[in-house]
Amino acid sequence: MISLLLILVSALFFVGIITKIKAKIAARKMPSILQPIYDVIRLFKKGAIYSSTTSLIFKIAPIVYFSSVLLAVFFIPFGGEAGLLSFHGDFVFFAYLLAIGKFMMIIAAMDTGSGFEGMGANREALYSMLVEPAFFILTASVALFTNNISFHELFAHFHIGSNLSYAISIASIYVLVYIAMVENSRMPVDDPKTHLELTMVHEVMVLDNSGFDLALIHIATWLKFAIYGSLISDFIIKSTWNLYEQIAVYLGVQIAFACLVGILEAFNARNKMNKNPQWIIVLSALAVVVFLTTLIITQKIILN
Amino acid sequence: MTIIILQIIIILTIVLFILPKQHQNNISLLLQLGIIGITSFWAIKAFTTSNILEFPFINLLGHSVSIKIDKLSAFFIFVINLTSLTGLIYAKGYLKPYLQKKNATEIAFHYFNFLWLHISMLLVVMIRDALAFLIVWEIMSLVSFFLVIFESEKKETVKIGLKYLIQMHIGVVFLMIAFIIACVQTGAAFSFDGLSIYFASHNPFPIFLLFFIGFGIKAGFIPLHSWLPHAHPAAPSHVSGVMSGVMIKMGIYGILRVLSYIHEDLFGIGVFILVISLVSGIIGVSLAIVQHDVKKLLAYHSIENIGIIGIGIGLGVIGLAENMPVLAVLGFGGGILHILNHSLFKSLLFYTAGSVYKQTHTRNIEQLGGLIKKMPKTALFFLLGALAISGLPPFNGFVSEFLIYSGMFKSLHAGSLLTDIVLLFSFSGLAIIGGLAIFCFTKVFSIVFLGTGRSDKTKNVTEVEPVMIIPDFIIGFFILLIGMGSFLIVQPLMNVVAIFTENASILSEMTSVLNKISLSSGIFILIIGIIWLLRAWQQKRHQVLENSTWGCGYTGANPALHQYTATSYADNFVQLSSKVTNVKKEFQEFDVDEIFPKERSFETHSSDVFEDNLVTKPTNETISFLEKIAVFQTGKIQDYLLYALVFVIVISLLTYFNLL
Amino acid sequence: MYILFIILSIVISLSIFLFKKKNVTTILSIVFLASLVIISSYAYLNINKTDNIFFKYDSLGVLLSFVLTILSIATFYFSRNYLKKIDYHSRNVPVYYAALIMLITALMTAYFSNNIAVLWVSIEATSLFVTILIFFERSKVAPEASWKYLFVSSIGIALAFIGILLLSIAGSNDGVTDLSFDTLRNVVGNIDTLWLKISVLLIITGFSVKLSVFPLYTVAVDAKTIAPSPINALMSTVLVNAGFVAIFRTFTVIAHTEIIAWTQNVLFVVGLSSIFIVSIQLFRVKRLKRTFAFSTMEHMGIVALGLAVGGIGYYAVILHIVLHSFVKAGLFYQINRIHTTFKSKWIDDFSGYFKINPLGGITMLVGFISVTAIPPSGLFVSEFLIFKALFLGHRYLIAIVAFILLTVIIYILGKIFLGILYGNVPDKIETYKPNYLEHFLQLSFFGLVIYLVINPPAFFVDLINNAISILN
Amino acid sequence: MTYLFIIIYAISLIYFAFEERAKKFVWLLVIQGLILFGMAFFSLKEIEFFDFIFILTETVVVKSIVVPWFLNRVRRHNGLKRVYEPSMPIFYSVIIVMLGLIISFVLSNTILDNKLHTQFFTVAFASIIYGLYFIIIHKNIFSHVVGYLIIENGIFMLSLAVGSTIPLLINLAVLLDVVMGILVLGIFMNRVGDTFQTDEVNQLTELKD
Repeated sequence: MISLLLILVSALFFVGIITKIKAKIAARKMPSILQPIYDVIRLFKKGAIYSSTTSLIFKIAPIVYFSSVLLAVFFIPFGGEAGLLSFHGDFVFFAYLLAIGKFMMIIAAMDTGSGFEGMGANREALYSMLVEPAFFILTASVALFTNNISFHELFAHFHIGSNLSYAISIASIYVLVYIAMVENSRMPVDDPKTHLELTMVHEVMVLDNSGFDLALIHIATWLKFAIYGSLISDFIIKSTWNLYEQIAVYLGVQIAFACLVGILEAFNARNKMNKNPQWIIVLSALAVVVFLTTLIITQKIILN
Repeated sequence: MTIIILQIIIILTIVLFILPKQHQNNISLLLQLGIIGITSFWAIKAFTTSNILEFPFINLLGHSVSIKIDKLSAFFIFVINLTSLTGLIYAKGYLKPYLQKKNATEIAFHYFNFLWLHISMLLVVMIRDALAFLIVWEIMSLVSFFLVIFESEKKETVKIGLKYLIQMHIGVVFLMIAFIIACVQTGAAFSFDGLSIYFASHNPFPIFLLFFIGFGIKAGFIPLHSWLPHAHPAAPSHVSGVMSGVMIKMGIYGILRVLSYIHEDLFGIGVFILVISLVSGIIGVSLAIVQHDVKKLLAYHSIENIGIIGIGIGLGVIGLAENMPVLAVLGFGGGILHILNHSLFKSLLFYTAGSVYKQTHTRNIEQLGGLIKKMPKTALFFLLGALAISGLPPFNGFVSEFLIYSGMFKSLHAGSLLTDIVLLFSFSGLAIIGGLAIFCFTKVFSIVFLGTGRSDKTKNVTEVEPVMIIPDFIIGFFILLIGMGSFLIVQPLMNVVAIFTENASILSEMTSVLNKISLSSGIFILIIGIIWLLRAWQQKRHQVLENSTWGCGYTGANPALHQYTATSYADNFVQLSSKVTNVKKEFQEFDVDEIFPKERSFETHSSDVFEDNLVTKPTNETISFLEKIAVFQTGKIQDYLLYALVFVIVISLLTYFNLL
Repeated sequence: MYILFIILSIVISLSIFLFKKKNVTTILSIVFLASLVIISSYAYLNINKTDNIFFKYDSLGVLLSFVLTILSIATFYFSRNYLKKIDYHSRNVPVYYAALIMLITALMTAYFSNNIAVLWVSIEATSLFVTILIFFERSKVAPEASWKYLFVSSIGIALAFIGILLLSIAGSNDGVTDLSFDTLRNVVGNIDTLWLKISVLLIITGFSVKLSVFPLYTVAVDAKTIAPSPINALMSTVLVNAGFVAIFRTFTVIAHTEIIAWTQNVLFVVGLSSIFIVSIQLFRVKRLKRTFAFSTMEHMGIVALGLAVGGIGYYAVILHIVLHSFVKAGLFYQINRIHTTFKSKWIDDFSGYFKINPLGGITMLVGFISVTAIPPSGLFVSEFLIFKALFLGHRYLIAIVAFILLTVIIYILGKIFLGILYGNVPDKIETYKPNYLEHFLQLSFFGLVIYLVINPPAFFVDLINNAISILN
Repeated sequence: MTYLFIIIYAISLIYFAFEERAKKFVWLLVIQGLILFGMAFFSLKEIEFFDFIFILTETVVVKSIVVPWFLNRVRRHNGLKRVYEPSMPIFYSVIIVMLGLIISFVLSNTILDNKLHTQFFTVAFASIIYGLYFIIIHKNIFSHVVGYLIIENGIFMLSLAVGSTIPLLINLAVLLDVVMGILVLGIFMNRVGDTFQTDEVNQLTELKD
């Protein structure tokens, strides 16, 4: 329950913080941290325009997308405490849940019959396909380490015993940050601020969404960020700490993550489109490295 | 008693030939229902009772061949019956246009073969005696061959059919050799049960390899798959549905059946199966992505799903070998469940694709588009199938893949280094397969059903008649049932898995998890519903407009012109996978001085590397060689007598040098 | 008793030849068929009895005589349909019937002969009468075919005769001059093996012309290409069986000498090379009948393999011979229908038969399945047994090679059959009103083949077992 | 005495290799028939009347009167004077027949079987093998028949070699062989001649698909 609240809260401000950081680095006048929220509220107040080409798919897709992300939130544990929904292998469900959201968004984009959205759609499809193994390998290495296969138990037992776990944490966090970047289609895979449709991924997919649907999509983006943020924080928080410490650390991590994203976006340049796949596959490679380290730590690979 | 009824029904299939065209479907449906009734009754009995059902069926060479139904057979009986039934219902609508073209005998022959495909598949899973098994196995191949060449007016179809028949024959030869060697060396009874004696005393791998090749050709494991992508498109859709849905699973059945007799040194076998399956899965789906023919695409997906099933089984075997019960149980469980699941959504996909073909007369997706408005039911069912085959919750595909996943993750910690590495590859492979499947089905669904039509073929298309939708409803129901109520299938699944490992009870521990999954799915749908209502409420209070798609401000031309095509959608993947899919692009470069470009055509052709190098080239070369050396019938008496003289002399020489 | 039969049939055929009256022919042929039935059933009743030292009603003979009787009746029926179109006198149909009757008699004699010389004489006679029948259609190539057949088979027979002479050296040992198989069996032991080998080699080479296997298969194939279909139906079944009887009996004679291993190897060579030649020659085939002639050769090659490997191979071989007879006969009867439908003999002219004559199409399909030994065809079982025997005898390589070649053969046959059955109907082909009795006969032959393996009647199994009991 | 015949027979074989005129072939056949009679007559001890008559007809009547006469008819009917060149130069044929003779003489020397008249084997084998060879090298139907007859003669000698007591059946067989061969082959040669207007076997190669 706590995790749900925390995620929702941090989600509200996440994008705000990012923009703020970026503006600061670019030495621009910074918008209010609540600006994203205002935008969404404004969208909720608006009607909608649907393309005459579109069909039912286009109408239902944003809802499915949003719901999938929202439901995904339920799985995220917080410190020692399990998420609302928690069972063995829930992260598989988690991953596939996000996948179905993506699936719907992709076909919705194709539903508009617009060339631009087609581009966005197939890029999105390819990238999320490529990033999937990284996520699984990462979780697998943790599972291998803790001999548990649900988010909650994974992190609950993660730091018990040796501090070697931090070796894994750091590597995992590094990978996870980039996975988050890909999943939320930020730099260096995609530049949300670009104005050229030909180079967009996520933004171009939602060109035809408006009003309520667009708002949902925005919120979903925040939630996703928050989800990955809290996953990262779970890598750090020890379940043995008391609640306040945990919350403090959690929020700290979320803010730090947001800043990090902001900084990365400010200083990185977007990859060339056809460079993206190899860049993403690197993540899987890194994840494999994590897996191997875990093998060493669990002394399946014995070195001397 | 029941057996006699079955025999009578089997004989009654002849009646089809004397019926007029219109009634044949109904009558065969009647016969089929009879078969289904009896066999399902047996299957249920087999499931409820602990021991194996056994009763004499026919005589062969004097000695009687009996039917044996254990839980594995029972499971397959259910799968076969369900899909065959839907197939026949679908056929009623699908074959309507052919009724004028073809004479009564041809139609009757088709239904006859369809029934016999059903019967032979049932017998395949019920008969243990090797000779009888080989016979029904070959009958299955034969009738399916006749079903494939239904549209025999096309020369191409017949050629494909022949290729199919030959490959099936090669398969049966492998099986025969395997059986003979196994039973000759031990002198055991010439049946599956005889194998156990052999495997107890010999290294199982060589014989298993023979069996695997024999059955793998049917199942369509890469590189034994080359018949599959051709036969399925050539066949009428209800046939492709049944063939891809259940017939190729007979190969899996065979492998499972053989495995159930092997108990020593399984690790190598497990890894072997796993590797082949991973290759099949990834290559299969990669090749699927680059196809333009929707049925060919689906055929390659069958290869992919066979791969997934194989991954499950392979992991199960490894689990047995390494004695990791969790891996064993969940691997087998997932694999076997996926057999059922694939039979469901693959037949659904083939039926819906068939409906599209029937209405548009093209299988080339580049010519389709926007059909969801014209045939909404078909479109939605295709979407359902697509979501299910991509293994997305809350549909059935997810459940089986989930079982396999959790099996792998559960055993990571316990496993040895080698096992862990194997597992690493397996789940990353599975993840990639899943992702690619999503990629592929987003492509095919949106190109066929979404956007706007890409050619005149999509104009004045209408929804198919209800009888062709009924099967979709039946299958859809089961897809959702397994997807949402996955806990229901645990018990039966446990019974089947118990054949391979004694601690199948581990599956029952999964029940709680599956409950949670169903719960989560429920919540998911609930949320969707709520938000839908919210939006409805919100949109009631604001105006909702309709306008053309945003075209960067340009609204002149029809959006279909700059709409994404299947080729362009697949392009960025093709760049990655060029090694496997080797897609050839045919187009003409722009000239330097060409200021106003003329109309241009752009085509891509993909070819199957394995098929080209392992099947097509070698066979063609052999055949041409044989043709070259066919010079014995010279027509000259002298030569004819010369043969005799040469023969005598050669034999004498051989004798003289004691070579004979 | 048997002598009576011979005399009777000679009388019948002569009188048909002389009277040249249609109804006479009909009546006499019926009489002849009746006598056939009588003689074969008589043979079955006092089985294993000898009849005036030259003849013996042993199991193999009886079995094959049944086949012969059934096929003769069918052949007479189909000959009637075949000759309908031909004016009775112009084409001297009586010669046809006379020769046919003599051929059948000669064959029957060959089956029952208990004396290698008699066997040889009767087989000689068959080639004489067959030649007349081959020549019957008088097409441009008819003389060529019949000439070649007669000439080469005479040479072959001559070679076989040399072989028999060398055997008779054994026969003439300690004064006994009769060449009955039983005597030979007893005395064969004390011949110099070199002589024995030479004689066996010559006999196999010589009779290969009748069994239509390598080396002297060529003319048999040509002849079957030219002969009228009903005659084909006999030539590639019962006539081939006569060749089989000849080789089988010789085989039994030497079965218990030390050269048996050598003989088996020779038979392996014969069998494999036959199958190989078929698998390559079929690519060149342009006439439909030729296809089947080659397919006969293929099956005989398999038979040679089975005979060579022994064990359950023996049983399988005789089963195969019987089943093959029915399948091939059925097919050849059907071919006649195809020829008349398309008014051509060339494979390229045939297509869309399924549309023209659905029932015939089904018959062709079933025939295809049966002849290529795809289950449920009975031939599958016999071939399977032969291959099992090969594996039991550890002849793995031979088995594998044979498998590969058979697959090639099935591929080609499949191509040909499907080409005939499917595809577009050529122009100016009127759809044909099927003669149900014909198709029923053919289908019942194929059905019989399936039935004989699914549930073989006891006497059938006993006959086969008795026939091979002498070998093991 | 028999040896004389054998030698003559061998020589006749060599002449077969040497000659190229159809007429000569016929004459050689006549000679061979007579030789055979001589052989049979002198080799058979305690010869009964029936056997005598039989052998007389078989050799003299059939082999050296009926058959040659018949062949001559055919020869004229087909207007056949000079046998077309064999595919093997005569020079080699002669050498080969020589070699054949040597081999079969040596071979028959190796046979140690007291109840066989091995002296017949010498030429019998030679003539059978040579007959085959003769057929194989000639393109001409007429020469094929001749070759066939040479083989037949060889076989006859073999049956003599089998021993004093020839099984009657063998005689029958030989007779049937000869009669069958000549009559039917002759008939067909006429027919073939009509149909093809030539007697080159190479014309008889329609059937080779």
